[in-house]
Amino acid sequence: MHEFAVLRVATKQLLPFIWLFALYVQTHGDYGPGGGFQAGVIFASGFILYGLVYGVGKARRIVQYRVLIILVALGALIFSGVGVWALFAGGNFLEYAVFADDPAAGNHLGIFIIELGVGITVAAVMTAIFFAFTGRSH
Amino acid sequence: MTTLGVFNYWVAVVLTMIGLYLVMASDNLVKKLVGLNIFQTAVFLIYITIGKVEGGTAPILKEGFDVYSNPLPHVLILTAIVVAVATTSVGLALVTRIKEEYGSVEEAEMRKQDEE
Amino acid sequence: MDPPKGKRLIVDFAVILIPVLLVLTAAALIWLHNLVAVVMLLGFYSLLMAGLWVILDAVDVAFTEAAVGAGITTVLMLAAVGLTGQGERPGQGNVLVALVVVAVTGGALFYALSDLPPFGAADAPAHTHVASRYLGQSMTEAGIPNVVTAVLASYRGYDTLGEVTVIFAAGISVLALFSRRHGDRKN
Amino acid sequence: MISSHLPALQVVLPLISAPVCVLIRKGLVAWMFAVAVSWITFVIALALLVHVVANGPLSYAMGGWAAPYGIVYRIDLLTAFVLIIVAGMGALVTTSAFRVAPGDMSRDHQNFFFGIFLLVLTGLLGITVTGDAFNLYVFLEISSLASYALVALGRDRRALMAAFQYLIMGTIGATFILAGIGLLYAVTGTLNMEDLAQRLQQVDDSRAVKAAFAFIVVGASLKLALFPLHAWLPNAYTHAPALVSAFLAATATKVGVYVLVRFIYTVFGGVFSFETMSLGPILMVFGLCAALVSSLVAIFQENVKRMFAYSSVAQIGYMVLGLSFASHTGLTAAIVHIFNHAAMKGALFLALACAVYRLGSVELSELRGLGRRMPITFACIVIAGLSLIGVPLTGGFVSKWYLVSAALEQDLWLVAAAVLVSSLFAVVYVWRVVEVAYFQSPPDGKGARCEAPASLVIPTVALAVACIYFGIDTEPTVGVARAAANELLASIP
Amino acid sequence: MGLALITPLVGAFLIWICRVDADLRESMSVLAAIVLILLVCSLFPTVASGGRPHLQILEILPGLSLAFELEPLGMLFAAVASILWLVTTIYAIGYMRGHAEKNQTRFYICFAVSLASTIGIAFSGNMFTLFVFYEALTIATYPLVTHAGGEAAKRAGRVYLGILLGTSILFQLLAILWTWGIAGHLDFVPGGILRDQAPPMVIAILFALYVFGVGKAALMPFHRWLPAAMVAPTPVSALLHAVAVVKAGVFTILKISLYIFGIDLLADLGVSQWITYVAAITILVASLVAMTKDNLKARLAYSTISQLSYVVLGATLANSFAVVGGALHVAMHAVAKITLFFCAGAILVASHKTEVSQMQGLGRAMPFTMTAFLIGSLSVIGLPPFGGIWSKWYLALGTLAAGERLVLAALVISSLLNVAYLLPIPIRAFFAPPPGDSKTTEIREAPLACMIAITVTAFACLALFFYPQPLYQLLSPVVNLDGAA
Repeated sequence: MHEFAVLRVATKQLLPFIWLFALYVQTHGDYGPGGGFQAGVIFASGFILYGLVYGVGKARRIVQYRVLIILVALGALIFSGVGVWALFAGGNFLEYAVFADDPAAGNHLGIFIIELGVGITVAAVMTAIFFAFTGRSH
Repeated sequence: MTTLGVFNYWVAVVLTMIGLYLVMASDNLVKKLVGLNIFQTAVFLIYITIGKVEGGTAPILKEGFDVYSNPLPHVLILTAIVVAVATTSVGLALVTRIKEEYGSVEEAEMRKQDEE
Repeated sequence: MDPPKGKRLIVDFAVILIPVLLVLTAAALIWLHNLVAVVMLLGFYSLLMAGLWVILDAVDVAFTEAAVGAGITTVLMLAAVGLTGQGERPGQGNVLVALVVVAVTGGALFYALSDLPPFGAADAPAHTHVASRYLGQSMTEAGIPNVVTAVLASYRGYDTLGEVTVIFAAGISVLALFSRRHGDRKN
Repeated sequence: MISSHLPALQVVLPLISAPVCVLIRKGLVAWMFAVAVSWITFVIALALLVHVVANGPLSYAMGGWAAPYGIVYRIDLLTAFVLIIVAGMGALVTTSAFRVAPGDMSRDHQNFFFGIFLLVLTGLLGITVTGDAFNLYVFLEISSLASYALVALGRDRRALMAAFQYLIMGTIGATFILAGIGLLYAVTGTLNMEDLAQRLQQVDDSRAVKAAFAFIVVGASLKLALFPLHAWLPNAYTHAPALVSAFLAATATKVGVYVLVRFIYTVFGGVFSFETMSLGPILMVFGLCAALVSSLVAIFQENVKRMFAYSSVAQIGYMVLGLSFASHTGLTAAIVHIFNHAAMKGALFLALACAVYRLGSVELSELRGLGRRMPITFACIVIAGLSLIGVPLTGGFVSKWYLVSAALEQDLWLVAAAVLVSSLFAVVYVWRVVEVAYFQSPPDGKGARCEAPASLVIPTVALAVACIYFGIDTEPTVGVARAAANELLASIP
Repeated sequence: MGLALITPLVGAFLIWICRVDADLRESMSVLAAIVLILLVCSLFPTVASGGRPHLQILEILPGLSLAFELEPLGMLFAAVASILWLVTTIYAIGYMRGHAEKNQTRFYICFAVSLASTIGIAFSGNMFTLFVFYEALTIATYPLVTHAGGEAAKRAGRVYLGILLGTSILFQLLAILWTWGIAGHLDFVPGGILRDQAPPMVIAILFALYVFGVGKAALMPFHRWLPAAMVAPTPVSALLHAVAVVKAGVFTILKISLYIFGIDLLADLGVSQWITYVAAITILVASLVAMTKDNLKARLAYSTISQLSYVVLGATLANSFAVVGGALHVAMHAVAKITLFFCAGAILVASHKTEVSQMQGLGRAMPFTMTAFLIGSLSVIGLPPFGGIWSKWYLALGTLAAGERLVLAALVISSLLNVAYLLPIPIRAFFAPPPGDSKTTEIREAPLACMIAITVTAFACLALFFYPQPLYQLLSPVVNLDGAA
């Protein structure tokens, strides 16, 4: 892919926007379409794009395998951690209403955190799977 | 829009059949997974079609709208899509490993190899 | 609040066109034997599906389908095809059994769907029971306007935890499967 | 505080532990962690059973959203009973996985293995405990996806093909269930099972409901490997690592049967299922075919795992047959057999895991002289085999007794005879193994005694003992099963 | 009574403990047998005076419990089995050592477990318990049958297990379940538990299921296992396949006829009549087959098949005389047949001869053994002064009472056939000249332990002729025969 200098430059310019968009989708899921899952996928697609253009080897150096695995687990743990936190706060599992005096505010908070967990896991898993496949051929 | 409704269901039926046919009649494992994808999305289409309300809009509450389509099927299908992609990726990983072990992804070919 | 006429025309046109294209695309897959083309077509199919879902008001789903179906799935499939080869040997599967199963399933589905409540009817049971509470109360109960997100993350948040677990399972399954190198196992 | 959250913890505990397990880098630590988790899970299951027996069914609203708006866990006797089986097998199998059989599976990434294993456990427990139709689908997929991976970890390359086949069939089955649930939602507007049951009564002559019923029954049958939809099972169980076969054989198909029972009785109701849809004869035919054909096929297998896999298909036939009678006795037979078959198949496959550990293979010819080389393992195979045949004073006898009684109750004595004929087939295949292991001398130079490590042998023995114990003291199993059958039948208006 | 059940099991355990020391091991076996006899005999007075000791262990399902109740038939069976166990053990010590068999510990353990099962059958208080021990007996004897371990033994083991388990699961278990469904319980009750509970057709089917389900009774066409089992070492053939196993079979049929159906019910409905003919045919055909067999043990096996059907006859003729005759035959035939098997074993150990045609002139080398053989033969044939006559006498009375003259004829013909296939053996042994080879001269009598056993049983044949009274008195309450006799 070394010949496609244009592609490489363009990608470099594009990546921040992709990730920014991912962040927007992540945080904006409450008000418009989108949410943790879509954001995670978009975030991962940034890495995928990078990997496709610059070679997977380079991409892998940026995101270590071990880090990916930690992130994969972390997202899931954040989500279920919120559920357990609700237990300790005196509610049922995943009952966000107990996080604040106002149930709606509690829910808002809970939803924000779990969407974050979803985003992290999805982004990490998608990236990891992509790397796994592309790391296979050589 | 009513025609669309009936039409949509027919489309879902036809897509289900095509997807299932691809899964069962293909010998190539990748193509089986493609068929599986089509089969699943066809079922998703049924859900989404069920969720549509005449004259409604997307279920994002806004001033000035009071008819919304049903959000529940959307939620369910969001989850189902994730499940589908998860299944597909595991399936593809298996296919890749199979190729490495057998040197082929054609079912008949592998069966022949295993019988030897 | 009726949409302007021009937009309606486009929607009406798309309403007919997209399903027809969907069926054609899917059908083409049966006779297409180059797997790269098959995968690309599948990506196109997903995009079409996403479009149809926008028309059906499922914007979140459409967004996801576009990102996942047309995006990630296509990339992964292409990667897999790159590893496994493009050619498909046609016509080896068990066509007769497949046709019977397909016919029965299609028949059953048709039998069922033709008996569902009329399309889009606001008084269909699907809309009047549980869903009406979500639309009516989510703003006060969950405090966010996107009802899909509210249901997804709160009312049925547990399903979403399951969903994340599925993704997690897929992730570590793929990694576990690939933990072994080529030729590690013997016959 | 904790006690009131037990239903959630039952599933959430292994669910949280799976990512934790993946984070643990040392295989041994991961194992210890998984063992601790699975035993706590089992204790929770026991506590739930005790609670349900004492106080009746239990509900738990996830996220505090009451049914039908949120997802609700609902535990009645049958649920608690199946939970015990799943969690108990999970605990035993994780314990026995201390040293995964050499050659059976790669040793690195043991933490992944335990993580995936805990996910299967999570999924199966979640399916069992949930009172929400769609949530059932989600957890079904968790368990299935993780099982595909576990099966694929088998040593032989054919494990990959088996896993792929399993994936295709399993996904088709799950999608069928999904389609069925969608149709139900379209006509009722709810996903909660109890709510569904109530609302379905007003629309049960609708074609959509009938089709939904068909889709769900077929989907569940694929998952539980009802003849003739069982094609994936023998391959998967044969090529999966032996421990995985043990766990899946003892639990996964059982949970499939549970799902079938749930839908037939709780959601659709016995009247609709058996009178409107006349499910009885259909299940009876397939159950009988499964029992007879698969037992017969099992006789001719040279690979012992495959032999017992076919036997599993046959035994599932018994359970389905029990359901098909639509009677209290029949239902009791099915439920009791869920338990007893889990014990005996668990014992058999774990014993095979012991054999694989030492011998590397369970081709019949490799088991020569097993009786002398691994006497304890061999004794477990014999005991579990006797239970499989249905010899008195074993668990298998009790379930068979109820099954045949149920047939005779309705004067179906040809059916009763067929059940007995299939147990004769079981005699033949079990004895093929016994004969080889007992009479043929070990391959040259391999005559020494070589039991598998205690961590593997003790769970095997525990299950073999269970086969006998629950054949003698039947009150725990039959008592609960009868009460559970009562509960299910009482839900019919 | 519980002790009597446990004794053989304890014995098995002790044998296992003492497995390293052969002498100790075998003395344990003998000790267990002696204790068992004492225990069984101590129960005798109670039962003879009308007592019915009862013991319930556990209830598995409602109406389905492990329970024991001793009544005269069981008493008789238990006594015969336990006494002959002692004798056989003594015999086995000589035989196994003389024959240098391997795996002797396993042999003795299985032997003891088989005995435990047999006692369990004898004592069982309901059909379920009987079934449990019936199956246990099959499984415990399987390693004995296949003791030799060769291809032939394995094949024989397959046939053995196949027929016995097959018939019992397919027919007997079905019948038991059915009975349970009809009557709600399976207890053995004098007069039966099925009267007025089910239509005659069902009773008839049930009875057929039971009779054929008890494969151990070797009623044709389910007799193949018995000749097959002859590959076992001779003590096994002697005790198990002349006494314990086969007698367990016919004992079961007697029990079922008396206590599940009740002979009055059988007689009233006439449902057992055609089985009478099956039994008669079995008697004749098996006798004819026996004549064609050159292998001594095979000949004895077919003879056993034939004799077993006498007992079945006793049950199916369904009258008091026949039942007493059948029950007596359990004892009489056991003693006589075990003598014959002992002799066959002694011949094998001493001379390594198995074929009848090789035994010419053997009487000179082994006069003692051959005399015992003669005695056994005469008792089987039913000639005085040996015990066999009594059972045949009562059976004959039974056929007359039932008006089955054809069956009577069968009995008579069979006795003649017995003469034809049994007597030539001792006669030729004594009077035909030995074949020319020099080996014969080296043959001596079998080891002492064997000889003791043979002597005891041969004398028992004689004693039973003169003192059948205790048996008769024990049995008469079963069928209220006091008046009739």
